[in-house]
Amino acid sequence: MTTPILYALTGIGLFSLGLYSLIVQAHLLRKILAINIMGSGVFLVLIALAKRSGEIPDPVPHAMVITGIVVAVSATALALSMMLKLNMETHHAELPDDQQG
Amino acid sequence: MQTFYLALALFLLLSLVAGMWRILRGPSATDRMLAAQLFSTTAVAILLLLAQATGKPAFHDIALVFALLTAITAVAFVQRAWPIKEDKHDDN
Amino acid sequence: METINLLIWSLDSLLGLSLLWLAWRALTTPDLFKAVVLFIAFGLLITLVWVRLDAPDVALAEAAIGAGLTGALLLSALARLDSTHSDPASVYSGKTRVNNESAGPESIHWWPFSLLVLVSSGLGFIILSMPVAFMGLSPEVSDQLANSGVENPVTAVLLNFRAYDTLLEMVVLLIALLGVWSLGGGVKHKEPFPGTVLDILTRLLTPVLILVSAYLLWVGAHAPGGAFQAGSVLGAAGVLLMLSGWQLQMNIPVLLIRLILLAGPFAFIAMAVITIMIEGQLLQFPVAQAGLLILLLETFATLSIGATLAALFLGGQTWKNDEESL
Amino acid sequence: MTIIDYISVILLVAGAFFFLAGTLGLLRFPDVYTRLHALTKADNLGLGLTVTGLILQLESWLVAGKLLLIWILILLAGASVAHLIAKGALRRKVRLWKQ
Repeated sequence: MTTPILYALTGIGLFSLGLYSLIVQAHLLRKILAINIMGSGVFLVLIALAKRSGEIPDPVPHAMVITGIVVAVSATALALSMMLKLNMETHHAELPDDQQG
Repeated sequence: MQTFYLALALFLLLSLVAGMWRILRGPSATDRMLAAQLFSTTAVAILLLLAQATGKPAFHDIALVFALLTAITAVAFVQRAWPIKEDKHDDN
Repeated sequence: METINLLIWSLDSLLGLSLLWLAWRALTTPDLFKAVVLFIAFGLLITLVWVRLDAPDVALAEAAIGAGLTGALLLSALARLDSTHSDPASVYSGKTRVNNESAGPESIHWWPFSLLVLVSSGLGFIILSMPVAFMGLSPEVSDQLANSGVENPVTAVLLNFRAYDTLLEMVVLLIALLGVWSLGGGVKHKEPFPGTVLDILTRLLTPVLILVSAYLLWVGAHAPGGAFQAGSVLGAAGVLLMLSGWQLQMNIPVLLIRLILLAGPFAFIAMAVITIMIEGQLLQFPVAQAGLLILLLETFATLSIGATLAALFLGGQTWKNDEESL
Repeated sequence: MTIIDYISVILLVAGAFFFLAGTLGLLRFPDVYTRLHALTKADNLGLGLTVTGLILQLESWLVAGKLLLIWILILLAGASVAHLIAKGALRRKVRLWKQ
């Protein structure tokens, strides 16, 4: 198995782990972590597949992932603020549907 | 020489992975944070070895950024997230 | 040669397995603090993966954000979440008042689980059936690199070939910040006294951080680096200053801060308008001046990204002025 | 292999040894303070030896300066963080390990 394939499969594993946790976990902080891990999985697939062109990897996915990382951290900051706001209002850090699960 | 650098990098990565056990084990929040601190020092060494092995000087800049920012997470922990009553579940 | 391949293969599989393991533990452990620390460690390890995949630009961005910002953001949020719980140590000992925190492997939710096994094996099959060697867009990029004004292909893509993506991304950052601000609150916060050591550390590190940020901005033209990495390092400097209790002087007009936040998007929009008038196309730089124009754009973008990231941290920060600890 | 190569191999192996010692300390030592001691001392020494070993292999003085800067930054961060954590732990009355 070549290096790109190995990491691309790892990326898919991360994506699935994240998606599963996003569905089954109730706590919002955990959901935020799950989305971040899903994102890392997607980035990993992109960069791994870019490596297939040999010594000089394809720069276009690299540029996409760099913007993606910065957007992911700002989205995380927004999500965390929303979670804290919800927690302040309701004293729960879970969505209403999940509280009695 | 290249083989030697890679072997050392693998060795350091193994020692880093072994350090993860302390994150899981704890027992206190401080111990977990310390283990994460270990990660960044070891990661810097691995990066420098990989830079030498592959002959890509750009990796030095990554190590530099790591070295600069490694303190910030720990400072955030000390200033913000350190629980006040944590010794009660320290196991020793 | 055989040994080298074996070593590289073990390095790669160890990294991949550790990533999966860290992600799994971070998502299933009942202790939220542990989950956050595991996630920080995950960010550090994935930087090594980018290095292994010959993506130094990505590794720089991940190192700047993963080592500095993500950890500080998550830890701060956790502290604030914790301070509103009835039992102060609840988040740290796993006794969160969460009813269905399904942590153990014995409580697998079979429906989503089997669906995901199906999806991921499908995706895995697609990956395995893709061609092993594929050039992608790299021939096109290297053909046009001489016209882009920079020598680093990633910077060329970000700031020239697909500069409108970057323009929109600056707007996305701004919208995230507006979202955080619209939630209100989070302004009054008094840090515990930093102490001499932290004070000196901040005083020593901040100039170096600003210097490295400028270095990354400059070096981005011909080597890994650029506006995003430089901006993230600058943002990390802001986070460090805030963590050690530094506060904005009140005599700095708020307008100035807002202008810095807007400088990046505005510079991009102005450049877009000018290039439409001169070259007839959105963000189509004249070849001779491209390098200079890109550096100019990147400078404004770096300032804005740094200020936005720091403001995002400030906006989502803890306030526990009522129970000033210790 | 020249004599310089041998010296740098010795330095790098010694560096790796100290990293191993740091990890062992983190895993085996009984309380926060001793673990702190193992980590911040052994690892920083390990990195210093690694950096010295690598500098011997470099041609450019500029890059050597960058490696030294990295080490100094890690030393600064390690020492400050060790101090902050130890002080915080003492304030929180985390118990010292006694035999």
